[in-house]
Amino acid sequence: RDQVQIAGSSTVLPYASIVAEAFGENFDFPTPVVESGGSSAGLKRFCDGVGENTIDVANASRKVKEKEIKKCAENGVTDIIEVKIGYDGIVFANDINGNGFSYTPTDWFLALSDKVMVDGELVANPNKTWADVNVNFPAQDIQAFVPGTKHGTREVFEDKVILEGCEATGAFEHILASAEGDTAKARKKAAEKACIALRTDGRSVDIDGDYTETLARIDSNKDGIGVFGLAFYENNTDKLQVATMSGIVPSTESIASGEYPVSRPLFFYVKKAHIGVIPGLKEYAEFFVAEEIAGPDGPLAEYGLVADPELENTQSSVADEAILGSNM
Amino acid sequence: MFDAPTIGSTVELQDSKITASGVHVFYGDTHAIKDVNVNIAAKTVTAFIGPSGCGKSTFLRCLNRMNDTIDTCRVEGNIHLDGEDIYDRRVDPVQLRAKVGMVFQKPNPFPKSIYDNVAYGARIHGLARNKSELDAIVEKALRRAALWGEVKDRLGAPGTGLSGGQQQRLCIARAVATEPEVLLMDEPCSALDPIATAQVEELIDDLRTRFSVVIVTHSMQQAARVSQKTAFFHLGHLVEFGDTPTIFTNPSDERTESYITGRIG
Amino acid sequence: MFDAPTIGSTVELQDSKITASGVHVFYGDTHAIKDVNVNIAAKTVTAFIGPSGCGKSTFLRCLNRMNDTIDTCRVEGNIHLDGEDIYDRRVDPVQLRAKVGMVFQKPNPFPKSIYDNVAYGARIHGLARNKSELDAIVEKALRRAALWGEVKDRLGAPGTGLSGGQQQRLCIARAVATEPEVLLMDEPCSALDPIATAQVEELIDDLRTRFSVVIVTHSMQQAARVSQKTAFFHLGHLVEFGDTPTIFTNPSDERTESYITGRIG
Amino acid sequence: MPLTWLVLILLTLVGLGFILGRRRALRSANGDARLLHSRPHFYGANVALSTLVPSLGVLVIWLLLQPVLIDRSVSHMIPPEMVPADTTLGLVMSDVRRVAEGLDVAVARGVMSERDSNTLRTELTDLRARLGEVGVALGQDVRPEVLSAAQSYRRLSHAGTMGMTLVVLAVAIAGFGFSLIQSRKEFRARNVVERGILSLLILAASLAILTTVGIVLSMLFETINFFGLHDWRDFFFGNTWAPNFRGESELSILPLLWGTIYISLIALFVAVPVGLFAAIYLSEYAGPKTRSFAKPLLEILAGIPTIVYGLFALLTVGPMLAGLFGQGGALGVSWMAGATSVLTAGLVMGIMLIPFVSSLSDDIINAVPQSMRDGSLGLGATQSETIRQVVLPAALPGIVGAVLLATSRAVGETMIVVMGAGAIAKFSANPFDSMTTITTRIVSQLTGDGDFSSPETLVAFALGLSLFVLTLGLNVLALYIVRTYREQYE
Amino acid sequence: MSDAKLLTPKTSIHTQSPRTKRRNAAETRFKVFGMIAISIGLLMLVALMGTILSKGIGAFQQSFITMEVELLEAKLDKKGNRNLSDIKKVTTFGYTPLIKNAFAKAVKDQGIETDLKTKDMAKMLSKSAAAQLRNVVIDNPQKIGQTIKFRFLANSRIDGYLKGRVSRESIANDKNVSVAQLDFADQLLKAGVLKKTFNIDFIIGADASDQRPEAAGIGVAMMGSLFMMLVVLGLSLPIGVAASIYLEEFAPKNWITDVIEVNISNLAAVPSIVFGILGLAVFINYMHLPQSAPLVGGLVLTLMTLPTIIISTRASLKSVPPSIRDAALGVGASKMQSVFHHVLPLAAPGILTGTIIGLGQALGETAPLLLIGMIGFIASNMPTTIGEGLLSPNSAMPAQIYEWAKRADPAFYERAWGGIIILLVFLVSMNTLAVILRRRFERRW
Ligand SMILES: Nc1ncnc2c1ncn2[C@@H]1O[C@H](COP(=O)(O)OP(=O)(O)OP(=O)(O)O)[C@@H](O)[C@H]1O
Ligand SMILES: Nc1ncnc2c1ncn2[C@@H]1O[C@H](COP(=O)(O)OP(=O)(O)OP(=O)(O)O)[C@@H](O)[C@H]1O
Ligand SMILES: [Mg+2]
Ligand SMILES: [Mg+2]
Ligand SMILES: O=P([O-])([O-])[O-]
Repeated sequence: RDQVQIAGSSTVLPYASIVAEAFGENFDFPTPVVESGGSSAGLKRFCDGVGENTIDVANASRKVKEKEIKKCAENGVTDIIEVKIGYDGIVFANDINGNGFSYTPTDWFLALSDKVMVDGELVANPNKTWADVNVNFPAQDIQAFVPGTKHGTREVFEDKVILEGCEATGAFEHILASAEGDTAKARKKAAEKACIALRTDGRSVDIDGDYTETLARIDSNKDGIGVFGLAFYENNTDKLQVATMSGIVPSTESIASGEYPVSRPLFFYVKKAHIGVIPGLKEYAEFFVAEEIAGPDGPLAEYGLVADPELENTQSSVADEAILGSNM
Repeated sequence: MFDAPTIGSTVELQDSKITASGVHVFYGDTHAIKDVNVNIAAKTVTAFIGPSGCGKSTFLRCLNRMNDTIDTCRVEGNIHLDGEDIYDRRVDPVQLRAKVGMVFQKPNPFPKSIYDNVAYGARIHGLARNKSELDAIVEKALRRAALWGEVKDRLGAPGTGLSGGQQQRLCIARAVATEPEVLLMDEPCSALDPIATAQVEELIDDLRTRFSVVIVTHSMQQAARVSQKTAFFHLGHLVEFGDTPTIFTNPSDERTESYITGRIG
Repeated sequence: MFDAPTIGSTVELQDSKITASGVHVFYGDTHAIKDVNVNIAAKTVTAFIGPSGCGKSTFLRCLNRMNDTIDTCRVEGNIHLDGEDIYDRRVDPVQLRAKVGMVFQKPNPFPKSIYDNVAYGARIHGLARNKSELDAIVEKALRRAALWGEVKDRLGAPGTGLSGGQQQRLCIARAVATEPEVLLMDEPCSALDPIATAQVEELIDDLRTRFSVVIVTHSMQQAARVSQKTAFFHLGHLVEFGDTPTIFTNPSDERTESYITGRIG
Repeated sequence: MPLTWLVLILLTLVGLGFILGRRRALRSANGDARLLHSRPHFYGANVALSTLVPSLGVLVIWLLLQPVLIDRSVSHMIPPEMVPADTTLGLVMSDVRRVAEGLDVAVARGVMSERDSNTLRTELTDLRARLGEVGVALGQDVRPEVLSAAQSYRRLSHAGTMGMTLVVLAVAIAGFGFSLIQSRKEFRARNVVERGILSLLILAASLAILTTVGIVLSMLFETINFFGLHDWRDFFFGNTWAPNFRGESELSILPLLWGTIYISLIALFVAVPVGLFAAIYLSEYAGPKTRSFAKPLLEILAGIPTIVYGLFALLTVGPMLAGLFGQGGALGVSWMAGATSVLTAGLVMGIMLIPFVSSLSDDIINAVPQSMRDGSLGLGATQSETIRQVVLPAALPGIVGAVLLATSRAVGETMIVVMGAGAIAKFSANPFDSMTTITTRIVSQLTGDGDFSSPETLVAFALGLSLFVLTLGLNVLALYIVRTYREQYE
Repeated sequence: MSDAKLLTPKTSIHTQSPRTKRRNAAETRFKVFGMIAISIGLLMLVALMGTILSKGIGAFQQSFITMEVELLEAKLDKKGNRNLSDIKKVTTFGYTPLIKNAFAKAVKDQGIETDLKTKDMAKMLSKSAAAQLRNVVIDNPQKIGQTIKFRFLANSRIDGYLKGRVSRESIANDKNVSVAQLDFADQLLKAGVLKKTFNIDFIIGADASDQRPEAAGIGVAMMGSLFMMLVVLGLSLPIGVAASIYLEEFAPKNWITDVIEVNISNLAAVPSIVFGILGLAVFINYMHLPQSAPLVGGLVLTLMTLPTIIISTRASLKSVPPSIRDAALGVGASKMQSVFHHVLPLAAPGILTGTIIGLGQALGETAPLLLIGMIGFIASNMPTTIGEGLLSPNSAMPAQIYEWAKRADPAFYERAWGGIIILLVFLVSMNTLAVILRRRFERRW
């Protein structure tokens, strides 16, 4: 095998393919193969073992989990280099000709949660239009297209929007008070779980496909509001208008500065054992995090990646082949 | 090889049931039937004789438009049933075939039970009001085709599991059960033993009292025994057509004579 | 209804080619052949007669193991060809059938050209060294089956587009072309006119000079004309077996007598 | 290259064997093919097969074993200290192989002489650069141990290839000779060749069994893992499907099964009548012209990628149905909440399945002998009566096969369901509700972002295996139906 | 047969009894149902085809900007010794200034007035331009110093503008293109520098990254599909037919064959992704075949297609009348000969139908390819040998289409539909062969 073999997250895929393409153009190494298939599948194949018939790099839209590291180790994949490449901004957008929105997490909680507080009681969500949620909103039917439970974005959406809203409306405390569990931690977990349950009456639709599917759904239902990646939105500004969150307009800058809250880090993982064996592997990793690629003015940022302010640290840890766990 | 006709010579002929004039049949380029003119009288048995491959089956199939199912087959000329052109565009071949039934040369039982084979026609034509009437029709048809004794205990067995001669009689029973006005029988006794043959001939004679029967046969004796009219075909031509006794005793065409005396085949 | 035998009564019988003893055949639960013992002599024509459905075809199919192809069919007893058990596990039925050819009751030409139909057996057995030899084989077989004249101009036409009698002769030609040592013919003349029948009978007589022929027929005259031995089947039993003249003139079983005089069917 | 040559030589031998076997057999019969037991080409085929099959077997086994054996002996040359804890010997060996390959390429290109390649020393040449010039990229500089291992790797593989060539040729020639001697006129060549072919047929049939075993095995262990992590009672008897990143998800197959059955039924409800009627029309009514263009056109429907159908469902059919049955729709009912529903997916899937039913059924119906139809028509039956009562029963096994194929496809479809039916797992009898199926859940759980060792991911395997068992039941039923109602003609 | 019946006057064959009328009505209904069924199928096909064509036809054209570029020695080969490794050190980023200069010069030569900065002009070109330039230089170092005419792709927004997808209104919030650039594009168009022409690279080229929709082609993926289909056809047809022949004609009818029969039908119902799981486990992890290789894809799809072919083959073998087999056996053919000489040709139409459907399915399948690594960004080169075609990483047409359909830039959407057109052309040519063959075997008896 001559080329670097990469698999994993479909969120990272566009960035990885931009890098792979440039890498192939500028180096004598063949263009790496970047497969998609999701973070989980990528990491699983990454952890299948060491050797030519396993992949060298796993892209992931989340951090690798402890349990996965253990599984990896069982298969002999011990030294893993973690590379954080930047952040993926998550935005809310609806049809370009529709109403404009500026949300707070509370609005989303009230719109989509399975149960909300009404007069101090927890009841099945009665809200039908956005005006029911917030008097400042137009009386537009609530119809949200949120990522399905397989997407990492869903987790971020739950954590940073719904859960926030749950706490802000006081529903969280109410639920916690009646939550079952032996320990405080267990009770908190149960309450969180109850908080993030979304209504199932069709107003919140899980999207298992991709953002293009969400866009298509908004196309066919103009009332719909969808969750998108920042990069996707930026390529489709002719069809979508973005909503602000707590008054902040999402952009690479506002996310990099931390003002806009809804984002998640993106990573790739390199199998150290393959460095020096698979030609071009290290060069690829270094090239990826080079300033001219992953920096705020590089092509990745241009495409919509939120550059990591601490990119230099990453560069040096790639250069040193710093192994996961050892530098923490 | 040839016995004198025993019956049928004295029957009075009725007016004609089917008239065919100037019939030509082509299979693609093959000219199988050439300018045939013939009258099939009502309440008469007409025999078609002639050497193998001379066009008997072909002509027979014209009479109830079974030729329609052969893509390459083209029929020209006029064939009238009760004075009505059967090749008229308005004619429904289904209704025609209900009136002009057919027993094929190769037995072709349906892959169904013996009972269902015989009941098939009665069912689609609605001849029975209830199960017991249908049972009666089936039994009667099988009896007339001389098959009842052999199959009465296994009416539910598949018709395809019968012996060759049994299948042939099954097909006869199947055709008789629908009570057609004209029955076309293509060598109905070819696989039958003499006794069964005699029974089928009896059936034909019985049918004649009310209907017309056209029978193709290779047995000159049989033709002489059962038919009142005989048509002799040769190489697609209708060479001679007339009263059976005349044909057999005093043929006007020498080919006819040669054939019935066993000189051409 | 019964002419005196014309030939075959004086032929000397050779030693036996096929011996069957204690043969029983079952279709599922139906007991179709019951304890049949028979010797088919070499260079002899043996006729199987009996009413329709009595088991003639069934027994015939046992002789070259064609019954193997019917799932429900079970054969018991011994059948030997030239002293070798044909139901032995080591016997290759293919070789057996190459030696014991068969013409089926229902004509079943391949959906191929007439030429290919006849040439098929010769081809798989490698009887011809080259195309012209094959042509010769085909022509000879078709001539012997009295079909050559009718089809010589259309050897490339499909065999399924022939008339009933032509198909039957085609199947005879096909079987004859492979030159089997024993030829089993199940009602080979049922769809043939007298002339063609006579030609086929001539063929049979000719074959007899070198091979054995077993023929099933419903025509007592035919049996008498062509065969030297006759077996009479009734309801699955072999009622009587012996020299044809004896059977026809002086049957020992009364069922035989009833049948040949036309009293039971 | 040598492998190509070897194969070419083998093929030549095979061809030669065919000719010689044939000729020898003929000669034993003094040139008269009629005296042979079998047709001459069977003797040829016998020699050809006896030459090819054993030698090819040896070749394949050798090719599989040689690298393993050479790897093992060369790996002794790698000192253990060269294999640090973080890599494996296998990786170092792949480096060795790459260097060896590089040397092969260099020699083949004439950049290096054979002698040079064997006497090279890392201290004296920058091997990485030299190999780079001929297009062989190396991951790092070549260490001396690796180089010497690579050199002996090359030596051994050359020797091995040599040995392989000899042995394979020997086996081939032995088979050749032996079978050639056999080729006399009394030899039962046809039986031998046919037995050979029969074993090939059996081999082919057992591949299906092997595939099944493979499928079951590849899912079984993860399924067991899943049931170790998740309560089987919830899986089989729960009523909620709600995977969750936080764990403790409810993962019951029942709502998914319901969705699967519901959507498949609707799809079959469209595909079976339409397909069957189309088949009947094509084979019984349409002229040969209509038939010869309509049938292939319909078959295109089976080849359109499902993503197109998915988009069709999402963008065209869904909104259309919503426009009819949705709130404020043309019919004034509000049964449908969104564009995605069981009905949307089912209808579109049904369209995709039309050719599965129509084409195969058409072939089978066409194979029913004309004499069956004649028999019925001759009794005065109409064409439709003939079809319904004679033709279709006779064609039943094929039609059931076609429907089964369509059902299978419906059960296994993902894209249309994802885009057309939505992704909500629930029990509902309303065809305008969104639902989801087992297959889509398998795909989405496998390709999701969750922890790959969590029950949320592993459930995919349990779902797969359960589906396998369920469809097995379905197929047993189908077999039973065919056995019971089949009408065998002639 | 009663007397009453005897006396009934003869009815004309023109006048229909009520019962006959009913039956004929049923007949007409039946036939109309058939026509409706065909029409539904064909209508859907037309609707789908119409959608596909209208959406995808644009992908076959692309906008190009032609200009002369001076290959400055000072930038590309500072040492001036034409040493390839030195030239290679200049990355694509180093080529951008050349393009900017060339653009500025082209504008001046054409006499176009504009306030646009050269940087913004250069942004109107595809990002592939620099790489295109660099490749030419590396392949022909002697050309350094010369001025050469180049035809660069315009970027997807400009291309979209020419195709009507992008308008001045729609780009209000777009940071990748400005109104000034569109105005400038109009000027270029008038001057003939910018032109929309047929784009062969879409049909023969390789995939490009998300930033360069204009440069993406489906050709390499088509080769991937081609090689997979060769594997599938070469394996599944003979194996499928062989297995069917054994099961239908030779296998003893007992519970073991029943088990095999049920088993095979059941394999048809296994979701395709499960075959991917199997393929990953068996072919890649166990047999160590390369990842992302069309060979592996072909093997997996073979396993997936087999049941389809087996089921249809068995059904057609069953439908051959036993009398044909009898006829062959009766003249001394072996069972094997009767099957291969007579039964198989008669069953051929059904076998070919199964092949058409199975291959069509395999050609459009994506899910199993996901697990063996054939979906994603796999921009390899056109394979030059059969071995390379089978073993080097490649994608497949449906995978490529699927991938494009997911990408953010709407320009990819058009390419996805364009890809579907090509896939269908591929499918139709594949089917045509089989259909012609099938017509030759069709007969009624
Ligand atoms: N495939 C079968 N399955 C079941 N029963 C059968 C099958 N074939 C024949 N039989 C039965 O076995 C008996 C003998 O049949 P066979 O075909 O041998 O009669 P046959 O003497 O040839 O009659 P024919 O002169 O009418 O051809 C008959 O009762 C028949 O119904
Ligand atoms: N389907 C067909 N296609 C082409 N030619 C045919 C077809 N059917 C019959 N023929 C030819 O037409 C001629 C007449 O055939 P037909 O079946 O009418 O003969 P027949 O008199 O019934 O003979 P037989 O007594 O042998 O049944 C024959 O030469 C035959 O070969
Ligand atoms: Mg006839
Ligand atoms: Mg019989
Ligand atoms: O493919 P994802 O893992 O980024 O959702």
